[in-house]
Parts: sequence; structure tokens; C-alpha cells
Amino acid sequence: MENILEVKGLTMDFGGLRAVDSVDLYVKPKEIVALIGPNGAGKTTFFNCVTGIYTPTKGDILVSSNNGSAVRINGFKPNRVTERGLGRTFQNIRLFPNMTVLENVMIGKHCRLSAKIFGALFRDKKTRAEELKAAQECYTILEKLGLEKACDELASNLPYGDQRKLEIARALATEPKMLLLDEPAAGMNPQETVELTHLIRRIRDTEQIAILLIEHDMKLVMNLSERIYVMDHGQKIADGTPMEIRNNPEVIKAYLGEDIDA
Amino acid sequence: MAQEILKSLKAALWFMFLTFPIMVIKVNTVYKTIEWRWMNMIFIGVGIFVGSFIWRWLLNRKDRPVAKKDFVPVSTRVQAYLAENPMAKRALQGVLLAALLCFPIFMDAYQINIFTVALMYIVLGLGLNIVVGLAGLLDLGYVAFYAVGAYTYALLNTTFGLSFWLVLPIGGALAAIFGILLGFPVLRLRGDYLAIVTLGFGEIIRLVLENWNDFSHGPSGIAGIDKPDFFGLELNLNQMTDAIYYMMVAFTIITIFFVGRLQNSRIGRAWLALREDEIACQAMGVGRTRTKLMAFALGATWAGLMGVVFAAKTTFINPASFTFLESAIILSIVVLGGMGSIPGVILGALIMILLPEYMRSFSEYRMIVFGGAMVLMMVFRPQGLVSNFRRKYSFHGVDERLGG
Amino acid sequence: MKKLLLFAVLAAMFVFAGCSQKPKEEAKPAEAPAAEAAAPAATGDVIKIGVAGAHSGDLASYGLPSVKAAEFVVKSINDKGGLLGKKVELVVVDDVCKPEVAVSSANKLVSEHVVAVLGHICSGATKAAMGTYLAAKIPVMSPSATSPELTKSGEYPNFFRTIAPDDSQARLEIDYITNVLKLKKIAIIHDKGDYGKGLAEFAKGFAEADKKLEIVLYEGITPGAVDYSAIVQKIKQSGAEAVLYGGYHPEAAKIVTLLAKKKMNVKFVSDDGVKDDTFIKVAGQYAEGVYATGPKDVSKNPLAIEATKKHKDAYGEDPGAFYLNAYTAMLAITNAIEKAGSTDYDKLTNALRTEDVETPIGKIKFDEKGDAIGAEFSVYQVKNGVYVEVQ
Amino acid sequence: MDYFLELFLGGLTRGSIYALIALGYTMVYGIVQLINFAHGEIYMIGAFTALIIASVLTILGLNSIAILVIATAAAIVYSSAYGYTVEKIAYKPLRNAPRLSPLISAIGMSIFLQNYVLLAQTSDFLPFPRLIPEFAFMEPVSHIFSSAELVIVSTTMIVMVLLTLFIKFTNIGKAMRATAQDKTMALLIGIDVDRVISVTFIIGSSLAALGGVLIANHIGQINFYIGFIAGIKAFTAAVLGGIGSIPGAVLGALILGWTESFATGYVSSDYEDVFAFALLVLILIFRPAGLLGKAETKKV
Repeated sequence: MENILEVKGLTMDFGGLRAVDSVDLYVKPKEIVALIGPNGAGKTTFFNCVTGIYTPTKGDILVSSNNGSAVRINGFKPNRVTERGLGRTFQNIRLFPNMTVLENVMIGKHCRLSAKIFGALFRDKKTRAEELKAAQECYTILEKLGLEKACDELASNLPYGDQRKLEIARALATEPKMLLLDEPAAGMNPQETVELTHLIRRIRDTEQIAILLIEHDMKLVMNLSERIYVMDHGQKIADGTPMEIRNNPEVIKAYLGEDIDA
Repeated sequence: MAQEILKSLKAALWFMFLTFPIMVIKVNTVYKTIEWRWMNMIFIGVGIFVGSFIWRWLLNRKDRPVAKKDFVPVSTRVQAYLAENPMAKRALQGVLLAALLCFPIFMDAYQINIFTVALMYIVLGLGLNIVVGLAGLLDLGYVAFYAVGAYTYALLNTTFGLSFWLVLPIGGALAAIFGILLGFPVLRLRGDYLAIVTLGFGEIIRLVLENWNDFSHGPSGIAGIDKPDFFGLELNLNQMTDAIYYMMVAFTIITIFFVGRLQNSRIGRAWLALREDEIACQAMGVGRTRTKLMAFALGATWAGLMGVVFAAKTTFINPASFTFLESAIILSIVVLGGMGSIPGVILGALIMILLPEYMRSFSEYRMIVFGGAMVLMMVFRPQGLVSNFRRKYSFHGVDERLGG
Repeated sequence: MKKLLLFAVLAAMFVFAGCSQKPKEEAKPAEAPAAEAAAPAATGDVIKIGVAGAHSGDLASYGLPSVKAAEFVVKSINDKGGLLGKKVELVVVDDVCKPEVAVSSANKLVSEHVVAVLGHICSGATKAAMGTYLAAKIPVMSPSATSPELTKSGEYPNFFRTIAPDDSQARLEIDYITNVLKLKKIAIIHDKGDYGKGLAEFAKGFAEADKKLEIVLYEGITPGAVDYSAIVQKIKQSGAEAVLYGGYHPEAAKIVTLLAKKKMNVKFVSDDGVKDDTFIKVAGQYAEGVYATGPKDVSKNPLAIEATKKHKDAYGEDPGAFYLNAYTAMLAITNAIEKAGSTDYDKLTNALRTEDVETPIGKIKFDEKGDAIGAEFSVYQVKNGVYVEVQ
Repeated sequence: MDYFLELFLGGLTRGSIYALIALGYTMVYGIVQLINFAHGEIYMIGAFTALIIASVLTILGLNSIAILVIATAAAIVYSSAYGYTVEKIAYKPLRNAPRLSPLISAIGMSIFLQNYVLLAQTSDFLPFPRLIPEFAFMEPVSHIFSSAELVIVSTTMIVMVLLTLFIKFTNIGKAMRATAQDKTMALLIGIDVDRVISVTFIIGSSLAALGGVLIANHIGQINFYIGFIAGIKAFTAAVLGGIGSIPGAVLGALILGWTESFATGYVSSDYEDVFAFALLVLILIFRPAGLLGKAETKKV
């Protein structure tokens, strides 16, 4: 499979409500793709379907595996999805508040480690080496995001912007092939947003991974993304390059009243 | 000040009203006589009047916003100091160990026995701490696993004559299997539902033990269980008490050691994360079912082991030892001490077991003081006695710390 | 950490080895029990007697009366100048009827150097505690532990009791139903408890061995449940002519009431746990005609009258369960000390087995196994609101 | 068929009593998400108060209807007062504490109240006077369904209807629903959350008191320990029906009552409680929110 993620006809019903209605989407390796749309368009639900938190009603979610073949991950548990290489962040920050920053990141490493109970109890050489390596790798990730000084702080003590960054660090620790960011800039001031834009691009470049993001900040979206999908009322209403989207009458209609050039 | 007095006066009056029928009137329904105990009302009034000042003072002290951020609790400061000064930590460990080892030399059999019981509860508390404190799964039926261990030894010993040391691992393993059996169906349930199902499970185990006479000898219990065998030595009662005490000291040390390691391992982190945020935890690649089952199984294992010790120590067991109250006491140890904190659980167990024991002279007032103390503890220190202290990594000396 | 563990284990071994020396030195006096158990008490100014049982929790009502009985007996002895010239002192411990707490309580009493123990209340707790007492050579006398094993197994040579064991009660009940009431079908119901179920098991065994009674229903009920109508329906359905109930009066009162309300004509035969005035007060008119076995009638025994009067004077109410048995036990213990002229274990137990003593339940002494000779059961029936001995 | 009917009616009575206690659990849980372990004790205190007042009045020589009314009223007043006070002492200071702390506090309160009654009164069972008269019209069927049972069942049904109406239509009822949904939001729109919680405890406690009087009258005796088992059973019923839901609590209680009754009748009473708990486990596995509870949608 050439694409890293391919979604075909994804549909999600809650009782009688259709939150996502046959949406198609694909992401190529090392691509930055944005998913935009007004509030309630079904973007987060789409994310949740892809990452296994909801089981979609219909459609296919395909992820390319290491040997290049496509794997259908519908109904996989979230952790199995993560093992397949999709790391995510949350719209409303969901860190582990009473654990240290480093520990938060090390949770992301969990599925890449293999220590079992006996390893934990007897702490043999292999386990110790693995722990040490994991801690150092996580520390390196924190360094990349500029959070290494806070590594022993409790996550709940971090300032808001750093908490957002920590979520990204944690997702990176899962060694993803693709990162799904749910409104990474929400609540940030313009200065922080600019930094975030650079950060996301840098991550893509250094880690060589694809990024799919949901965002309301149009400046960030237009600056950053190579392709954009637009959703409204559960349906995909447009896709294309930032330029195409900017001039798409459907999108303008959907955003009526919202300033998309902001 | 006048306002304060008025408040206390109101409280006193309210409680005098509240306790009126139960404290003041005592009816003898057989002889149809009424006894009016007005003195009780006066005691209540005075007691509450004074008590309510203390109550408000303590509440104010707790809520005072005195730079809460900068305030570091004593327990945390002590722990941080010890973490940074391995020498001091070693010294403290050494002193404690020496005290534990020399204890029987100065004490009589009664004291040693009480301490053995306290040590058993420390281990039980640490086991439950894995489930409740670390993984955040509220288990109200923990005593069921304790019963599984106890009955395993009692039955295998009285019917097949198997020795203590042989049954010890069997009891632990069987309890772990029960833990998994219980775990599978209930994992999908959230907090309080899990609590009531585990409570039900605990009761089911006890009821089965009570009713299934052919298997468990029913309510009359199993007598004549062998005490543990120590290298084939012939021990008299006092020596046996000492021996079991030392065995429990070793057990406790091993448990503390293992639980400490679990806590700071890959699995321990996953438990903590699961407790903090289940969805985020899953999305970060932690398998929920597996991780939760592991917590249940490990927690149960310790209960099973202690069950075997319990049966061997008392030489007689019946279902009366495995009631809900027992689960509640073990849970209280964990919460009182501070969830997820090993020193906390130890402190909690010592308080919960030794205090009622030494309050024996109060005899019938023992349980009311116990219940009241539980409420007061929670009101004034809801996070438990010792706050959870997270290990820090330092990246210049990371090798040494992780290897330690 | 590894080193620490190693150190701990080594140190434990070392100290353990050291400590196992210590009790060996003590082992000498242990061989001469008089010196160990009795010496401290004998040299002191007081004779200490332990009182153990449930004094809090849901079974407190069975344990507290024995404390009161012990206090009355001790008071009268001390008022008369004490025992062997010393004051008698009680050491009261609460075992909540739990085996593990009973062991702690026993240890406590041993460390207080008591010379004898009144207790424990529940059979289970008693069994758990006996090992400790035996090792310390302390005689134990229970007013209420009725498990036959305690005396018949021979494992507890220091155990005595002032109440007859369960099997003799069950035997009496079955005989009464077969021979006097001449019924054929019985339902055996119990409360799943140590006492009730134990008794029911014996009754079932006897009935099956006799082959004269048909057991149409054998079931346990849950004490404390809010309603027993289902089990009562089931008794009705089973066609039983009599219900043999093993358990205590609260549940019995509920069942009897329901039986009457459902207009069912079955005999209700029960045990000592039901032969209690509270049962009649609670069940009221429905209690009429109920049979219960209990210790033979002592209402005319002057000591029993005196003991009951003391309680009424002090507390303004009738004594609770096992009060007279506890009173008896306390008299038996103190009498034996007096007669033996010592608190030595062998002399004391010998006195208990040989010396008759006048007590509220009659003139008794103890057989080799520890059961009281003279403590027997009779059958009672409720007539006009009081239990009357029949037979 | 008669046998079935009798078991059915027996289960109905038993279920109705569970329901009265379960309603208190479910309301409190719905609003503060707390398993109020002391609720069983409130029920016990209600029964004790009624017993004490009724005995005093009997000795004073009032007629039995007057005694019934006054004793029930006293039980309700005192149980409410206890419920209110328990909330103020043991739960209110813990509103922002870790989730398990109020639970431990509740267990402590339960132990405290049991022993308080044990010490202040007695450990013995006390006979409870029969206050509910035998109705003449029930005479023909009294061997399968007594007057007291009729009173219990109908009281429960009436209470359930009244409570539902109360919560639907009164202002405080609406405030309760709002608080149950979102405490912070309720506070923001000007609802006095503390007062709502107090009222919830008061109503729940009154129902428990009513249950206490009825059941004590039905079984004829009480002691300090009756609250424990009844409390656990009622809580099981509340969870079974879907905690937080009022019709759910009643339905759960009735199903629990019937399960126990039929299990005893057709299988064995030895395992009566095992059946009850097994039923609970099964229902929670297949319908985790309980029978009438609303399934929570995970918000991510």
C-alpha cells in the first residue's frame, strides 16, 4: 500500500444520529494533512473511529503494515491501533496528571517494550537495559520538544502550552508512522501557535512521519498542511491543497460567518 | 467570638435533639418501663459544644489557603530527603530492620503475635494497594482471595497432609487464578459498579464456604491445621510464635521489595496511567484487559499467600474470618495510609491493627472509636497519611539509579 | 537492593537462630508447668481469671452476659475475702467470635498470667484459641461453645464446659419428634451458622440412622434477611409435619410468626438458642406450642434465683443468653481453685473433675472429656407465654 | 400455581422493602456519586426511633392508630435529621477529596452508627409492636398475602410515584436533576448545590425510615445490626436497576426480591444470596449501566 492511512466510506452512527457519513480520506508518508470543519462536523468522531475508541458502523480503515501490505483495523482496540503506528493527542488534554513528565512519555513507550512481571520483580539485566534505553529515548524526545528541564515535574504542574507539547511527546514515544493531532493549538496565544507550527514541521522532517491534524486556527492550517479535508455535518464536502480549499464555495458556505482568512 | 459560641451552641442543641430518643430513652419492652437518662443529654451537649470548636478549628486549618503550592507535606519532604540521600535511607532501613529483628527478644508472646498480625495486614494492604492504589480498581471483595489461600492450605493439609511450604505457592497461584476469573467479566465495569460486583464476589465465596459442607466443612470450620514446618525443628509454642514472626518479617520485606519494583516498572507505570486516564492510556498503546488482569492476579496472589500463612498460624479457620468487614479494613489501610504509597500502607496497617488491639481495654467502645476515627481521618486528611511520592530520574546518574 | 535483601535474610536467620536459643532456656520451667503458669500469679497479690468472648459486633449479646456473670461471682468472692487469701481479678478480652482475634486474645490472657479462662463464646473461636492455652497449661471453661468436637475429639484436654454439646440436643429433639410427637415427616432448617448448622447436621444424621423419620426438606436460611416467606412456603409445599430448627431466636421468631400467619399446622421444635424469653416476647401469641430443648429447669434452684436477682438489681433487666452457664462456670473455676488449694494446672483440672460444686444449674462436676456431668437437656413447650418443661 | 403465586407475592413484599431503601441509595449516588454505606444504618435508626417512641406511647396508653402515625412521623424526622447530619459531617468536607475517601468515611460512619446504637440501647433483639392493623377485607386471602404485606407493597408504589412526580415537577426536583447532570454547571446557573444535596439526603433518609418502620412491623423485631444486610441488598438492587434511576431502583429491587424468593422456592435457600449476586454480575456484564440506567457515552 502506497498510502500510510486509507479510509474508505467511514460511517459512524450514534443511535439515530449519523456523526460521520461515508468519509474517504488518505494520507501519504511524510505528508501533513489537515481535517477542518465547523464545530460538530464530526472531526473528532472521525479521529476516534480511526484510533479505535469507537468501532465504526461501516467502512474500512486501512493502515500499511511494515511489509507494505494493507491491514484493516476496524474494531481494533486503541492499543492495537497504536501498535500499528498511529499515535494521537486529545482535544481536551488527557495527560496523566499525577505522574511525572518523563513517566508520561514512558507510557507512550509501553507498547514498544517487553518487560513482563518477572522482569519487573527480579529486574534482570535485560529488563534493566530496556528500562534504561527507554528512559533515555524518552528523555531525548523531551529534549526535542524543549521539555527536558521539567522531566521530574508532575504533569499537572506544567503550564498549559507545555501540557500540549507533552501530549505530542507522549504520542511520539509510541514510535508512530503517523501522528494524529486533535486541535494542537487550541488555547494557545499567537506566539505559541507560531512555535507550534515550526515544531510540527520539524517533527515531520526529523522523524519522517506523516501528520493528520484537526485544527480551527486557519493560519496554522494554511501554513502547515499540504492537503486539507473539509467536513460538515458528518460529510466530507471538499478536499485539496490549501489554495483550492480557500477558494471553494462550499467551504465558504459551511464557514459562513467565520473568517477563514484569519 | 460571640458568633463562634453561637455556632457551637447551635451544634450542641442540634445534637441534643438528634440523640434524644436513642441516648436518653431506654425502654424495657418486657417490663414496660421507661428509663430516662437525662445525664446523657447533658454529656452530649457539653461534648458537642467543646467538640465543635475543635472541629471548626481543624477544618479551617485544613482549608487555609496558606500558599498551598509551596507547601510540601512532611511525608513528602522525608521521602524526598531519603531518595536523595541513599546513606540516610540505608541507615533508616538498617535501624528498622534491627528493631524488627530484636523485637521478640524484649516482648512477650502476645506482643509478638499482635505484631505478626500487623505484618500480615501490611502484606495484605500492599497486595490490595496494587489493585486499588496503583491500578485504581476499587475492589471490595479482596478478602475472597485471602479465603481461597486459607482454605487451600487447610484442605490440602488436613486431607493430604501437604506441608506449608509446598502449599504456599499453590495457594498464591490458585488465588491468582481466581483473580483472573473474577477479573474477566468485570473489567468492562467502571468504578463503583466494579466495587459492588467485587463485593458480591467476596460474599459468594464466603457463602459457598458456609454452605458447601462436603467441601469446606461449612460454618464449623476446619480445625487441626498444621503450623508451618521450619527445617524440621521441634518448636514449642513460644518458639513457633517467634518463628512465624520472623517468617512474616521476611515476607514483609520481600513484599515491600517486590511491590516497590513493580511500582517503578513498565507494568507499574501502566497501572498508574490506567488509574489516571483509561482512554488516554489505551490510546497510548497500553492494553487495558491485560494490564487490569495483571493487577487483579498479582493483588490476589498476595492475598492467597497470606491466606495460607493465616491458616497455618491460627490452625483453625472458618468462614467468619472472611466477611465484608475484613475487606473494608484492608481497604481502609490502603486509603488511610495513602493510596499507592508503600510507607503509607505500612503506616496505615500499623494504625488500623495495632490501635484497636491496644484499645482492648476500652473493650466495647473499641469499634465505635474505630468507626469514628475512620471518619475523622478522612475528613481531615482525605489523601491519606503519606502522599504518594514519584521516583525521579536523574540523567547523569541514570545507570546507577536504575540499576540499584 | 539485592545486598539489602541478602542481608535481611541472613540477619533473620542469625537472629532466629539466636532466639531459638532463648525459648530453650525457658523450656525448663515449661516442663514444670506449675512454675511457669502459676508462679507469677501465685506470688502476686491477686489471682487473675480471664474472660473471653464476643463483646462487640453482631454477636455481642451472647458474650456480654458472661462478663456480667463473672463480675458478680468475683465481687461476692472478694467481698468474702477472696480466694486462697488473695483477691480475684478479671481480665476481659473481646474476640468478636473470630478465630484469628481469639488467638490474639488467648495470647493476651497468657501474657497476663491468668490461671483459668471463662470462655470463649463461639465454638470456632474456642477451637482456634485452645492451642495457645494448652501450651501455657491453662484450663478453659466455656459457657456456650457446644461443638461436640471440643470434648469428644480428645484434642483439647484443658477444655471444660457448662453446657451440653450439640449432639445430645439433636438426639433429644429427634427422639422427641419420633417417640413423643410420633410424627413421620420433618423439615430441618438451620441458620447456616456454626451452632445452628452443626446441630442440624447431627439431627439429620440421627434421623437418617434411625430410619423412622423422613426428612422432606433440609435447608439453610440467611440470618438477618428481611423476609422468610419463601422458605415458609417451601415448608408448606414439602408437607412436613414438624420443623426442626437449628439456630437462634430472632430468625425462629420470624419463621414461627410466618407459619402461623400462613395458617400452617406444623410443630416447631428447636434448640437452646430459641429457649429464650425474648423469643416469646417477640413472637407473642405465635410462640404458643413451640417446643425447644434447653438445660433442665433451674427456675427453682436457689443459686439461679440469686444470680438472676443480682442481675436484675444491677441492670434493671433479665440477664441475657448463657448468663447462668457463665455464672456456673465461674463458680466451678473458683471452687476448684479453692478445693485444690492452688492454681496449679494439674491440681486445678483434677479438682474440676473430682469435686462436686453447687451451681445455678445444679450440682455438677466434669467428666474426663470436659463435659459437665449434671448439665442435661429437657424439652420445653411454650404454654401461656412461658416455657414449661414437658417430658 | 398457588405455590408460584405465593412465592411471587413473597418476592414482591421483599422487593418493595429493598426498593424503599434502594431509592435513597440511588438518589444520593445520582447526585454525589457516593455509595452511602451508612444508609442501611439510617434505616436501622428509623426503626429504632419508631420502636422507642411507640413503646413510650404504648406505656402512656395511646390507641394504636395514633401510635402508628406518631411513631412513623418520629422515625422519618429523626432519620432525616441523621441523614442530614451524616452528610454534613462525613461527606460534605470531602466533596473535593480523592474518590475513595468518602467511601471510607461512609464505611466508618456505618460502623460508628451501629456501635452507637449498640452502646446506647442494647445488643439484643427487641420486639417491635405490631402497629399495622389486620384489615377485615384481607381476611380471605391473608394466608397468602397479609395486611402488612399489602401496606408495604402499596406504600412503596405510592412513594415511587410521588417521588417521580416530585423530581419531575417541583423546583427542587428540577434542581436535583440539574445537579445530578453537572454539578459545576448547576452552581453556575445559581442552584444552591449544598442545599440540593442536603434535600437529597433528607428525602432518601425519610424513605429509609419508612422502610424501617414497615419492615420492623412486618418481621416484629429489630437490633442494631439489621441495617447492614438490608443496606447491601438495597444497594445491589439500585445497581441492578441502574443507579441514579428511580424507576430503576424499584425495578431492580423487585427483581432482586423475586430472584431470592424463587431461588429459595425452586432451588435452595442455601444459595439464595449467591443467586442474588450472580444475577447482579450477569446483568452488569451484559448491561453495564444496569437495567434502566443510561449508558454513558464516552466523551473524548
